[in-house]
Parts: sequence; C-alpha cells; structure tokens
Amino acid sequence: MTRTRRPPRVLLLSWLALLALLATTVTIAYIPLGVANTVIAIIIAAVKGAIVAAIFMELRERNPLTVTFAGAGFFWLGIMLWLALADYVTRPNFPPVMKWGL
Amino acid sequence: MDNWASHANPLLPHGETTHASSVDLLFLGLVASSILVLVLLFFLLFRFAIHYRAGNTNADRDHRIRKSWRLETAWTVATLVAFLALFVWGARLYLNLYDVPGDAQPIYVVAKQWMWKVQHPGGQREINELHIPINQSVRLIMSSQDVIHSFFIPAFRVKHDVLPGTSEEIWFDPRKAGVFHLFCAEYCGTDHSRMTGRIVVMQQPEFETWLARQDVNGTLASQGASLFRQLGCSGCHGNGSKVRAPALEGLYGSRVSLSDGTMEIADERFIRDSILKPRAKIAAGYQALMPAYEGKISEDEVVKIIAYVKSLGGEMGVPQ
Amino acid sequence: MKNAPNYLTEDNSLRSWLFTTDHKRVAILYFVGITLFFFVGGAAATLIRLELIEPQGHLVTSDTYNRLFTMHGIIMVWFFLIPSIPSTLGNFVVPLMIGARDLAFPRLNLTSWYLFMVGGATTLYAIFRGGIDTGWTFYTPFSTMYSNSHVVLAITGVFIAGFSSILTGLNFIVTIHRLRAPGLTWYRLPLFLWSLYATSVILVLATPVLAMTLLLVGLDRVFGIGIFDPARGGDPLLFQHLFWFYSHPAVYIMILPGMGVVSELVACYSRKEVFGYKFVAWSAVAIAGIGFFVWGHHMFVSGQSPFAALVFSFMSFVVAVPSAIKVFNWTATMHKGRIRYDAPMLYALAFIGLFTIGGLTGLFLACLAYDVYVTDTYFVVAHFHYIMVGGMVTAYFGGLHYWWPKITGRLYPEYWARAAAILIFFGFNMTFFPQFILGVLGMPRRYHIYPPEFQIWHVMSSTGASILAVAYALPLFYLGWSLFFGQRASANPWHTTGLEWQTPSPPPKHNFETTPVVKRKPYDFTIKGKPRAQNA
Amino acid sequence: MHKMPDAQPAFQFVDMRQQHDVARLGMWVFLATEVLFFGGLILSYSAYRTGYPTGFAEAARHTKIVIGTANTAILLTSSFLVAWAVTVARLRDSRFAALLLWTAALLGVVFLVLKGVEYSAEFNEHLLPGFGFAFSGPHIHAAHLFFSFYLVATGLHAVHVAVGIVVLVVIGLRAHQRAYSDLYHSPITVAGLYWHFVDLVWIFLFALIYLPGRGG
Repeated sequence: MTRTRRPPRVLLLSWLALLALLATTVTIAYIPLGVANTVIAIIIAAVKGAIVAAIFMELRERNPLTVTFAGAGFFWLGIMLWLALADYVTRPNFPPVMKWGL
Repeated sequence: MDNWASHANPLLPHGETTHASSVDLLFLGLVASSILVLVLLFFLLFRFAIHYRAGNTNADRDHRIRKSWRLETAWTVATLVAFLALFVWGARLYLNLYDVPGDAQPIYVVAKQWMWKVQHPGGQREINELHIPINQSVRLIMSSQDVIHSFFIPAFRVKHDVLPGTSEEIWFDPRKAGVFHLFCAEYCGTDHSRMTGRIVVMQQPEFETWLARQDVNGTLASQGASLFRQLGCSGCHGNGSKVRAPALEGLYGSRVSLSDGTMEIADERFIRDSILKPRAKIAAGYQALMPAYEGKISEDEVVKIIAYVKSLGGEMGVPQ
Repeated sequence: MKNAPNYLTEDNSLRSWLFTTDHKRVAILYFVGITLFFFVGGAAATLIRLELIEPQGHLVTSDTYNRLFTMHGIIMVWFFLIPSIPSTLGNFVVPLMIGARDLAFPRLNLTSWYLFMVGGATTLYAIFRGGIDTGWTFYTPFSTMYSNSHVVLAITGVFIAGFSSILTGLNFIVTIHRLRAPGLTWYRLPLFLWSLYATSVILVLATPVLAMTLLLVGLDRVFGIGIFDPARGGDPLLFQHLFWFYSHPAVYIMILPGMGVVSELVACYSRKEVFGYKFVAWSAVAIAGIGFFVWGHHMFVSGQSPFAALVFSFMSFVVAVPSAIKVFNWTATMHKGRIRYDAPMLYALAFIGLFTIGGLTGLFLACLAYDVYVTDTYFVVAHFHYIMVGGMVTAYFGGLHYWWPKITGRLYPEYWARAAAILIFFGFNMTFFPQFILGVLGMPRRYHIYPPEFQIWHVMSSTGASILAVAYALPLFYLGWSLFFGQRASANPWHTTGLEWQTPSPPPKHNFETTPVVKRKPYDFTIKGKPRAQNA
Repeated sequence: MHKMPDAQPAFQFVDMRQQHDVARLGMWVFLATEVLFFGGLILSYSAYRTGYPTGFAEAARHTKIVIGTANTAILLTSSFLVAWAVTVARLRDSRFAALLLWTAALLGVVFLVLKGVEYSAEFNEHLLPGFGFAFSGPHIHAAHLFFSFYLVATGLHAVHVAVGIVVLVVIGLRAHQRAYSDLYHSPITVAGLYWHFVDLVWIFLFALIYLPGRGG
C-alpha cells in the first residue's frame, strides 16, 4: 500500500488557497482599519466557504437544484439577519448603554 | 366607580382621547372593507352553491372562463391597492404615538410583579391608580423591575410593553373625565390578571385638590435632593467638592460628548444609565471614577434622583 | 380481489407496526398520536372555557389557570396542529399521488414518528409533574429567570418534536422532487402536493431557529448564561425576534396543508378543475416565502423600533394577498361546476368562509394603529382560532373524510358525517365570534379573572365551546364504527381524478402494481361518463 | 476477499443513480437546517454586536487567536483529506480512502483536544458565563454577551465535530472492507458533505470570534 498516490490537482490547490486565505485574514485583522476589518474578515470567510462548498462539496458539478438547496439556507439566514438587525439598528433605546460608538 | 359600565357601544368612537377617536374611525374603515369582501364572497359562494348544484341539470355549464389571468390580476391588484390604503392609514396613526407633544406632563410608572407604582413629579405616589387632569397631555415614562409587563388603557386605545432594564414611553391627552380600566396586557406570571387598575381623569380644579390632599413628603425632586446627599452623590457632583466630576446643573436636555467621541442628548434614559452603569458612558475629559449604583438603589430612588437632576435646570426640564 | 393482501392485513404483528417503514402505516401511527394529543389539548380548552364563565373564576386558582392555557397552547400547536395534515394525510397520500412506492427516506419517516412520540411524552411528563406557567410563547425574562415551573422539561419535549417536523419536511421535499412517476411534471401535480411542498420548505427552514431559541432558554435556566438577561445587558426582545421568526412561519405550516386539502375537495366535489391552477399553486409557494418577512407584527407594542414596525406591517399586508388569491380561485372553481354536498365539501365550504373571516381579522392586526389597541386581547385569540380551528381543523376533518375510504377501505356513514360538519360549524362560530367582541371591548388575553362587564360574552363563548366539544367527539364514533361495519369502498368511491384513486383501497403494500405513467393535467373531469384515470 | 456488495437500489428507488441523487439532496436539505440552526446564534451575535461594538472588540481580544488559527488550519486540512478520500473511494481504492478518513478523524480529535485546552484556560480566566464569569472594566455586559455566544457556538460546534469523528471512523471501517466503488458511494459522499459543512461553520465562527478587535 504505497503512499505515492497524489491528490487531484484541484483539491490540492484549493487546500493551499484556503490556508493562504487563513493566513491573510489573520494578518489583516491586526492592521487597524476600523469597520473595514469586520467587512474584510467576513468577505474572506465567505470566499473560504465558497471554496469549500464549490470544490470540496462538489457543488460546481451539481445540478442547479442542489445549488439552490445549498444557497437556500444562507438566503433565509439573510432574511432573518436583515429584518431583525433593521430593528436593532433603528431602535431608539438599544442598547440601554452605548449606541453609536463604533 | 361611577361610570364603570359606561362602555358605550364599542363600534361608535366616543373619543376619550383624540387618538382613540381616530383609531375608532380606522376600526370602522377596517370593518367596512372586511364586510364588503365578505358580502361579495358569500354572495358568490351561495349563488354558485345553489345554482350549480349537481341536482340542477338545466344550469348552463359550458363555455367556461378559459383564460384566468385577466381576472386573477384584476382581483389581486384590487386587494393590493385596498391593503396599501389600510397600511398607510394605520401607519400614520401609529407614528402619532411616537411624536410626544412638548408640553406633556411626565409621570413615572414602575411595573413590578403584579402591581403598578405611579409617581407624579410633585411627589404624589399611587398604587394601581393614575389621577390625571383633563385636556392636559400626559407622558408616562415606564420601566419594569422584573419581567415584561404592558401598560394598557382600552378606553384610550393605547398600550405599550414595559421592559426591564430600559424605559419606554407612551403619551395621551384625555378629553373626557371619567374612570377607565388599566390592564396589564403582557403575561407576567401568577397574578397577571390581578395587575389591573384605574385611570381617573378629573377636571382641573378637582385634580388640584386631589394633588393637595396627597400626603407628600416633598416633591419628587426634593426627595431626590435628600437622596442625592444621602447616597454621597453631592460628595463629587456638589459644587464645593474637590473631585473632578461633571457638573449636573443644566445637564438635562443638553448634548453631552462622551469619551469615545460620540454625542448624546442627556434625556431621562441617559441619566438613568449614567447612575446605574456609569462606567459605560464616560463624559469626555473625565476618568471612570463613579461607582455603579445598579442593584444598590431601587427603581423608585432612581426616579427621584432623575427628577432632582432635572430640577437643576436645563432646556427641557422646568426648575421646580 | 376482496381478500388480496393490503398494507393493513399483510402482517398484523405489533413488531410489524412499531418497526414499519411503510409510509401508510407511519401515517396511521401518527394519526393515533395526534388524536390522543387533540383530546388532551381539548380537555385543557374545556377547563379554560368552564373557568371563564364567572368573572371571579372559582373553578381553579390563577396559577393552575396559567398552566392550563400554557398546556393547551403547547399541546395544540406542536403536537396537533403542526404535525396533523402533513404527517397523517400527507404521509399516506404523497407517495400515492406521485405514483411512488414510498417516501424517499422510509426509515427517517419512522424516526420522525418516534421523535414525535418521545417529544410528546416528555411534554406530557412535564405537565404531569406540575405543568408550565410561561404561556406557549415562553417569553423571557419570565421563562428564564422568574418562572419556577418545569420549563426545561417542556422545552426539551418541544425541542425533540421539532426534529420530527424537520424530518417530515425533508422527506417530502426530496420525495416530491425526485420520486415522481414518469410524465408527472410540476404542473400536473395535484395542488395538495404544491401546498405540502411549500409547507415542507417552511418546516425545514424555520424549525431549526426554534430549536436554537429553546436551547438558549434551556441553557439560560440550567447554566444561567443570561443571554436574554436585561440586568446583564441582554435584550428580552432578541428572544421575541428568534421565537417569532419561527412561530409566524409555523402558523403557515399549519394552514398551508389545509389549503391544499380544500383545493382537492373543491375540485372533486365541483367536478371541475381548479380555476387558475398555476395561481393557486404559486400562491402557496408565495405564502411560504413571504411568510418569513412578517414576524415582527407580533411585536408592534413590544418596544421594537417604529421603522421595523412599519416594514413588518407592510409585509404582513403583502402576505395576505396570496391567501386572497386562493379564496377567490376556490370560489371561481365552483362557478359552472356540478357541486355535490358530501361531508368533505361541507368542511371545504366551512373552511373558505371561516378562513376568510380569520384572514380579514388578520388585516386588522397587521394594521399598526389598530394592533396597538387589540394586540394581546381576545381579538387575537379569536383571530388565530378562526384560522387554526375554523381553517386548519376543518380542513383536516374534510381531508380525513375524503381519504377515509382509501385509508381504511370503508365508507363512513354520510348523514352522520354531514350532521357532525354542520354542528362543528355552528359550535365553532358560537365559541369564537363572541371573542372578537371581547377583544374590541379590550379584554386582555390570558386573564384568569376579568371585569364583570365582559361576562356575557364569555358565557356565550363557553356554551359554544360545549357544543364544539360534543361535535368534535362525533367523528370519533362514526368513523370508528365504519372501521368494522362501514360499507366496503371501491378504488374510486368519489369518481374523481388523481393517482391515489387508481390503486385499490386500502392499497397494497407497494402501492401500485405497475408504476403509472401520467399523460394528462390534474382534475381532468372533461371526459363524459366515468372520468378516465389520469394515466389512461 | 470481501464480496463487492451487489449495488441494488432500495425498495422505493428505480436505480442506483436515483438513490445517490436522493441521498445527496437529502443531506443538502439537512445542511440547510443546520445553517439556520447556527443562524439563530449568528443573529444574537450580530444583534448584540451592533449594540456593543467596542465592548465586543474588547472582549474578543481575550480569545486565544493562536489556538483558533491552528484549529482552523486543522479543520481545513482534515476537510481536504475527506474530499480526497471521496474521490479515491470512487476509483475503487477503498483501502486508501479508509486511511485518509481515519487521518481526518484524528485531526478532528486534535481539534477537540486544542478546544479543551482553550476552554480550561478561559475557565481559569473566569471568561465562561455560567462557570464563574468575572470581567473587570467598563465592558462587562458586552464581554458577558460575547462569551455567552462564544461558549454556546463553539460548544455546539464541538458536538458536531465529535459526531463527525464517529461518522468518519465508521465510514472508514466500511471503506476498509472495500464497501465503496463508483457504483455505490453515497454513504461516503454524504459523510464528506457533513464534515465539510462542520468545517464551513467553523470558518465563519473563526471570523466572528477571534478576529474582531485585533486592530487595537
């Protein structure tokens, strides 16, 4: 049982890309960019998630139905976040303590 | 308890407050549009049910409507337009609840498991009762000591939840003298159904005499002043003190810049939070020295100190 | 043909029932389960109605009354309304309607039933130990910090039952997508399947949020993490957002299957295809979709920001439009039909009338200024009972009678069934219409004692409730009777279309001898004489 | 030699292709429910973060980013190994696939061990609500809410990792007995989907827990 089997190129590349993205997101986190820090962290996490979903979970080879099922969860999560946060962002007395100091 | 059962016909607006009569008008609009739809629907249902019953063989059953989308779009658009109108009507009235008139008389309400504690600015205190003068709009600043309650006056068509940890406001301008129900509308435990009370709207002179008759150990502000000294607040905030603490004269209603660069209006809520959780909102240029009074002083004492701080002047507060 | 082995008589050992993977038997198991819970919840309802006859309420103490209405809420919502049509009629009929041998995941289907029963047993155990006094809504901080009743036990029961709903939803979605008979395209599907598909989408996407919400409340009570604790900076409204994000779509989980059944009944008993098939089909999906945008209308007075209230109010009006489309299309279906008033059709007509009243009063509650007045009053109680009992339970009974010959191979006694339907209709209106008036007068809900001027309406409501209790017991008797003495049913007793009527009743274990091929659109009654089977 | 299982579709399926398709579709629907299950936590995090932005940043600085980053790398690598194992299993190389699955499971165990180390460190620093939480400084409320979310989210995720490890070991055993081939591979595919999802959740949790507030 030899160990010379090589992983498929696309899997290897995406693995390395994921590790690289991990490194970048950590380094960027230490650069003080204010709000941008959060936005970049989430974008990089989304890219890493997309790589895992598209390649590891073979979504790119699947029919549109499977892709819609995969996206449905995130879309509905988006609805929940969007409308609930609309309340939190515009509520006059939340939080009782501090409001706008970003 | 004279006109307890004076609940006139619920359908006709008998405007205890301006808002109540406009809500009753909205109710009539809603009922009218619903009855229109119901009559249309039930008429069609019965007509088809009778005319096209299996037994009736001579009913004409061919050349049925083939293309349905014209009819579909017609009644869909009709319902959408009707709904939009009802939405706008309801929304406009709802927003009145949020623009409190400037001259509204503030009264503090503290909800506690299964009773309402009301405190007038003049120091009068009531349990499960609220005496207010007619034709004078009133602003209730409400907070809860335990769970969520809800201050509900059916006659005024107004209700708002009373939340622990923060203060909520409602306002109304009673137009009719009388005694009205007060209910707790948010389930709050065993005696939720006993947490009721009375709103007594009186003529101005009667209200004055009622105010005078209450045994008041000083106005709310004066009680707050004694608490201010008793709890040691004057040690730092008093004008003779050597400790650097923000001056409270003219604080109420002013814009305060905080240590992290944000600006806030010092309303009741700001003062309340600065007393209970001072370290979270530090005025610009000061250190976080003030001890937190959360848990050390009760809700009623907080209300008194707020009244005292307001009494130290400032645009919104009228010095008492 | 008479004694050919069918799914009931094939193997009658207890083991074969308790470890069955046959969707028809799981449906029967579910049917037994929810009937039990319907009468447990109903008993609580009867006690509540008896209690409310007097303003002072001498029958039970306040605390017991609080535990009674909580028990009524929890049992009815999670152990009767949500599973009823999908897991009994749906489980039985979905594979038959699409010409399949079984659901996509038969073992998951049985697991779903076990989860349902274990969840139900846990909740009943919690009630037996002393009950819960938080209301079925478990609002914090009362449920997490101030209630000393068996909240964690009840939450575990509902948590487990939630997974049973998820599994049913998952099973239906995959089955309807992948196991359809050849030729059965989406627009040839019966409308009941469109409604069940939309319901399954909600089941799968909303129930997990309930699971998380209840988990947080449980962790808060057990470990005191205080994520909703206002004293530690938490926000009680966050619980309401999480809870209602599930619980409003949950009311669409309850009503959509009912709408599906009514589409079938109106088409069958008017002997005419449904008017505007595509509009009715897609309005079910629209309700499922838009239903996720409206939960804030439960929180208009809770301290939510006015901006969010405006958004939720507008979306609540928008979500009412697909329901209106469905009602108009059902009425239009009857136009130029050949209408027969069998019991299922009486239930369908009752549904259309009562659901419309329920829906219209829903508009009152979506209208911001009026909701501020009547939320948390009996107006809300009347509104959701018109939808749940007037709509959902009526449709459930209609569907039950409609498919009863297919499920049991027996015909029920027609006149008893019609009498029961009419009695339920009157008993229902007598019970719940006075509650609208109570709501307009401002009587708050969940009140053990109330001011005397409301008593007249409560007495009317309680008398109506006694009629309703009797009326609901009637089907139990004559359907039970029909099991043994009812006339034997043919494959298609109502002479209607649909694949489920092409196989003998009760159907054999593998449903169809040969998998049917579908060539025609659904509800095709145009053929003179006996309606030719859909695949002929 | 273990006989190859005759690839016969289950009772309700027409052929094996339909069975694979249905199994995969079913798993994707289940993953959608998991997204919303964790979604409830994501909402509570973002609601409180809009309320206490600087408080959350201050609290997040107390998290152990070194362990967090190592754990992310570990999960990404084990996810890669599982993806590789699935492709290899489809080429009838079941034995090697089993080895890959067990290595991935081992990495999962390492992840849990590191997590345990992190939890005990935070327990000693009194950062775990419900287990003696104490936090000095003005942002006590924000820190309490942040660490409540942290504890529930990573705890739940750890449970999912543990379940994933068991699944990988069992599927590995079946693979070792040459169970899988291009004709019959839905169990290993579905197990792979689950493990990748667990990794996906961690990617987002990492961004929400360890990265805020690092910019100082």
